[in-house]
Amino acid sequence: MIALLIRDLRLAFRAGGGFGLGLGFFLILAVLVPLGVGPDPVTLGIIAPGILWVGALLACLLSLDRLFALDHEDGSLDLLATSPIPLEGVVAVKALAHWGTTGLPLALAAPVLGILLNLPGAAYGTLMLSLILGTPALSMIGAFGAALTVGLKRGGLLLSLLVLPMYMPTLVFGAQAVTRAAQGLDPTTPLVLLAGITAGSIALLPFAAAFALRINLR
Amino acid sequence: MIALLIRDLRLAFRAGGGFGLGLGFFLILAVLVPLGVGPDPVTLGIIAPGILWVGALLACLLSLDRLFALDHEDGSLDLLATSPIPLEGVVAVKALAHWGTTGLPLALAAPVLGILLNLPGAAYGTLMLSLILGTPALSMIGAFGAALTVGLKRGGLLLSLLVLPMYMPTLVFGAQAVTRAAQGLDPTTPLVLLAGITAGSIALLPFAAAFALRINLR
Amino acid sequence: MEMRVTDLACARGGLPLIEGMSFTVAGGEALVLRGPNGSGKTTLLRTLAGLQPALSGEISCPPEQMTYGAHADGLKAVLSVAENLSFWAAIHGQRDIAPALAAMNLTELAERPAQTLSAGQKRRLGLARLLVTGRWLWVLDEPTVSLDAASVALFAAVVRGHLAQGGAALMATHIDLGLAEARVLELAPYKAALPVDPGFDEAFL
Amino acid sequence: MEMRVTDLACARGGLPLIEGMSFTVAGGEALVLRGPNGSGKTTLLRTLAGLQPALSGEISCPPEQMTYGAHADGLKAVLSVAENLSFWAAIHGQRDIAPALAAMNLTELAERPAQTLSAGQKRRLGLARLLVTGRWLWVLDEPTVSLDAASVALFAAVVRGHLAQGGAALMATHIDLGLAEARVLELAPYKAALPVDPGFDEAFL
Amino acid sequence: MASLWEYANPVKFMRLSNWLMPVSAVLAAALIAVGLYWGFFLTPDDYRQGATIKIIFLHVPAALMAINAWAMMLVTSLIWLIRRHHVSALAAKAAGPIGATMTLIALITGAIWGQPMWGTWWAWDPRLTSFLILFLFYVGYIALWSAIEDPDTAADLTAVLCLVGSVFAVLSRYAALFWNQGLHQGASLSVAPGTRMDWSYKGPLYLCMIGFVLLFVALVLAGTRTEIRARRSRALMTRERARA
Amino acid sequence: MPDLGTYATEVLLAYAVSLGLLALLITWTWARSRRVRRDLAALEARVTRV
Ligand code: HEM
Ligand SMILES: Nc1ncnc2c1ncn2[C@@H]1O[C@H](COP(=O)(O)OP(=O)(O)OP(=O)(O)O)[C@@H](O)[C@H]1O
Ligand SMILES: Nc1ncnc2c1ncn2[C@@H]1O[C@H](COP(=O)(O)OP(=O)(O)OP(=O)(O)O)[C@@H](O)[C@H]1O
Ligand SMILES: [Mg+2]
Ligand SMILES: [Mg+2]
Repeated sequence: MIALLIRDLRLAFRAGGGFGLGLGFFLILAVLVPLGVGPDPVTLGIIAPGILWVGALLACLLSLDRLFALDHEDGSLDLLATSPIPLEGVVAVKALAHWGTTGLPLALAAPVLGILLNLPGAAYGTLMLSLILGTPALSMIGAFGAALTVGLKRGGLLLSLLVLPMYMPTLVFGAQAVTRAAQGLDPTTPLVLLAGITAGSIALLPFAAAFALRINLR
Repeated sequence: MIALLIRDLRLAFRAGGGFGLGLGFFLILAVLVPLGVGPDPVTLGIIAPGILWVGALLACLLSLDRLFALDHEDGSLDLLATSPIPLEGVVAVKALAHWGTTGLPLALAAPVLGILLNLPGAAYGTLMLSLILGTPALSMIGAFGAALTVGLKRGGLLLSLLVLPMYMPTLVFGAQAVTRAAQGLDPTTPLVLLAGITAGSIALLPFAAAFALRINLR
Repeated sequence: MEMRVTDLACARGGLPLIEGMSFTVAGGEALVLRGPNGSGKTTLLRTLAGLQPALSGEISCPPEQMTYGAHADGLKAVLSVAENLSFWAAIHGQRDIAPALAAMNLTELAERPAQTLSAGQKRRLGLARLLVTGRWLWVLDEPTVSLDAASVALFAAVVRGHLAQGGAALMATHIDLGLAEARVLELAPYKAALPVDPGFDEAFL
Repeated sequence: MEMRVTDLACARGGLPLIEGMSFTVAGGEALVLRGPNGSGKTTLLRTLAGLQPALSGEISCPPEQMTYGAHADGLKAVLSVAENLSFWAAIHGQRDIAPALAAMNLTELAERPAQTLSAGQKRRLGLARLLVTGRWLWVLDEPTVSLDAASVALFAAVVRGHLAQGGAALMATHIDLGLAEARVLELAPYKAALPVDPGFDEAFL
Repeated sequence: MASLWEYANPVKFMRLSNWLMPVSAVLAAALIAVGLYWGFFLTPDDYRQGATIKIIFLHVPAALMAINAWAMMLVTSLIWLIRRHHVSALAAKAAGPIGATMTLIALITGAIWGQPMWGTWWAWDPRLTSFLILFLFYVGYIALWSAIEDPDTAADLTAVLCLVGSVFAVLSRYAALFWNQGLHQGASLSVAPGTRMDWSYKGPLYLCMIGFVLLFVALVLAGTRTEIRARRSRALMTRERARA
Repeated sequence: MPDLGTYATEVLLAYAVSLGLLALLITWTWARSRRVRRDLAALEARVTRV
């Protein structure tokens, strides 16, 4: 399992820097939105929590479609499925590697982008915390979606379509937590709910994803 | 050339409906942003033009990485490069097919999403016009980016990173046109500039992209 | 150690391809599967490896005791030869990859990224993986594709070594493997007859 | 019609592989390229096909007169056999795909999506493409991989037909193609010597 | 009584649905026609909402069926996963487009209703939002069905999607409520005694609701029959191919 | 025709769109059912004849 984790992380770094790129996308989005929306700092401050969370979500999404697809194409997935590691473990490890190369760096970089978007000072801590609590759920849900679409050519957009509605609760609680913090309110409730979603996803979705993978390998 | 266009369109439709899915992504983004940002209609109205343009841009981007990658992986690109069709033509046709399956449907669907985002009534015509004028440039610039990254595994995110800065002028003029229309101002200047970018991209980028492709095939 | 297959039937794309197939592979034995293109060799091997369900029949040996070598090699282009191999070794709880590298004549290429290998070199790396799985039954789909004569001989030697240690190999191939001692199993006699149409029933077929 | 290669040198990954290679292929001739794995067959063929530049030397025949058949077949999984072939026919300005289908024994599979073909059936489709390009020189990289004996014979017949019409074929392979009349060209004598280090010079090598 | 599972056999199902489908279709047509006629022509305007109250006779039944169709898909998906009855999976497949249409009708009538009542076509009210999300789930479900070639694979994967999606659809509902308190009217029909609604509204509404249920039944039966036939065609085509 | 007052457009639009969508759904179901039924009949005839 650890070997798989190391391999996936290594692939992410080696192949043009999976992690630098997730960050890059997030950064560019934070730049594009003010360009599209206009420079008014008050508006930006209001929408900042939402945009940052939507950006994190899209940055996750963009790298999802290759989570299993590459292994499927080159035949590794067949070999992993017949290896001593249970497929549930493979899914969990791959989701973890995905989180380590996108969710985690995103969470760490988010405060910098908060500045670009004029996020009110009180919200920075909550922003990071909410991303750290919430992005594992994004990776896990995404892994499930990727498992569903792995056999399909051009599964990328179908994957987005399947995954985005499932991202909705995470997004709402995450953005709400940051918004509340920005308004000086208590963000505990949404943070707890966020943690709940993450815990639930991690507990249940590996099984659903492994089931889907087995079907797709058939 | 027409055979190539037909094949690419057919592939897009056959493979799970390339075009329905581009739309789907755009729609989902228009849903997610209010969920992140909050339901206040005034704020939404202000950011609507920018968000819609950013959404169109991301929807284009998401399907770009496979523009040449699939043909590269299965060896078709080698064969196309040695075929009687000039590689510049291949690039142009592929960009056209990409536009036909993402940009065009996006432009047609945008008004519906305008409603979701509370876009002021005066801006709907300009929204569609700006998207129709601007999305060909997105496809063409994207094709160039895809040609640059075609050999690389996980080129997807690198592609985003390369392409997004080049999308900036298109985005700025497009969003400006819509914003002006929403405020009751005259959107002609940004629209003309948009058309200029599109014309320039179509005239020049096929050559750059074909050059990049030749290098990558080596 | 023995795999006993009894009255196996398998299907692909909803269509039965093979039926009534029974055979045994014991430790120390090599079995070569022959059949024309599209006769269902890949389907049979995938079924044995547990990747797809059998229509009916028994396979006495669980997939955990086999390793499957497919048409594709499962190599990561950006990892080096040694990294690719170490990964599969680690997955199977093994450590030492040097013997496998040496056996497939890859030692000199060990630090090369897999993407810079030629077709035959890639294949050799794919075959080296078998040696680090530690499983006794190798289930191989056209293992010698793209290999030159010297590499085929190398592969034959590796298989012989595996057999000598009590292992077994089941290989589908169209070309001569240089393994004179291998039994040949023709797929043709087991070609599935078209099932009688049961009409409009639960099975639809 | 003739391709004359004079004093060709090619490199892969920055390393010269072949040098001083000269040969001629005329219409009606088949030339089989032989060399161990990694000796540079693919590199040579890609150079001839114009996909990578030669280090030095002359190729008398422009890439527009050849068609290249690579390790990969360039098939679209979701398109049917007929659609895949018609596409390549249209690209090369041809119309009728029926003879090509018949020649590679694909007529019955014409409506099947390419993804449901077996390895050998895919390869047959890849080879059928050659017939719809209308080009006189076929440059093929291991064309018979995965083919069973009957299909290899089919392919040999197709090549013979092509030669009879004045075409030519240059094929890299490790196995017997059943083309007794083909000339064999060994790659070994043209193996590039390691270049002498020219020091810190313009070419860096 | 014979086991209900008998109807998992396509032949039995075809025989049953052969008469059940037209019967429910006719009943549905009659009930909806009467209900809508009553509601549209004979019902007085609401003192607050004026004539727009007439939209309720389409809006509420459609919203009801939008949710129930998903529930039915959930049940049939579970049956497929556990007992592997093909009819069950095909019924779920047939329900997809119907549920999506119902959701769309509820959304559009709601949007049109919102224009006079709330002064906007669209407001990010929790109920509206969760319906939009539900619509997206439907679209994803249908897209997944159509993207997969092999029917059994498609049935398995869409069934898993339906299960997991249901959990997230419920979560979305809570998330939406948490996010915004909203403008939408609460459930007034569910509180039976002391009801706020007059029988001149309730009558046609009930008729339409039962009519929509029957319409749904008829459409699902028709759709399942079609899917069974399509599946049979596929099997025959495969056989024919094999013979060749 | 009842008097719909100021809301005539909305009410009529709602009815038109809903009934239109229902009609579309029913037509689609019916058309697809017919097509599939016809195809199957043709296939059965062909296959059982052989
Ligand atoms: C797109 C917008 C809308 C959607 C998705 C929507 C959805 C729903 C749903 C799901 C129900 C059933 C709730 C239940 O039975 O508990 C419902 C009922 C209802 N809706 Fe809407 N609605 C929308 C807009 C509106 C508008 C604008 C109005 C009018 C101002 C409205 C008035 C009602 C009424 C009166 C009911 C019946 C509530 C009851 O008595 O149970 N809806 N709607
Ligand atoms: N996904 C699929 N759907 C439907 N039919 C398939 C699918 N994959 C393979 N087939 C068909 O099943 C048959 C058996 O395929 P299989 O790959 O097992 O053959 P094979 O013996 O391995 O052939 P080869 O020697 O060419 O590799 C072939 O006729 C093939 O066309
Ligand atoms: N992208 C690359 N970068 C660096 N070296 C490469 C690259 N591709 C191939 N090589 C090396 O170049 C040499 C020649 O490769 P080539 O593919 O031409 O061999 P080949 O004769 O076709 O072998 P095979 O019979 O195995 O297909 C090999 O030693 C290979 O390792
Ligand atoms: Mg095979
Ligand atoms: Mg080669």
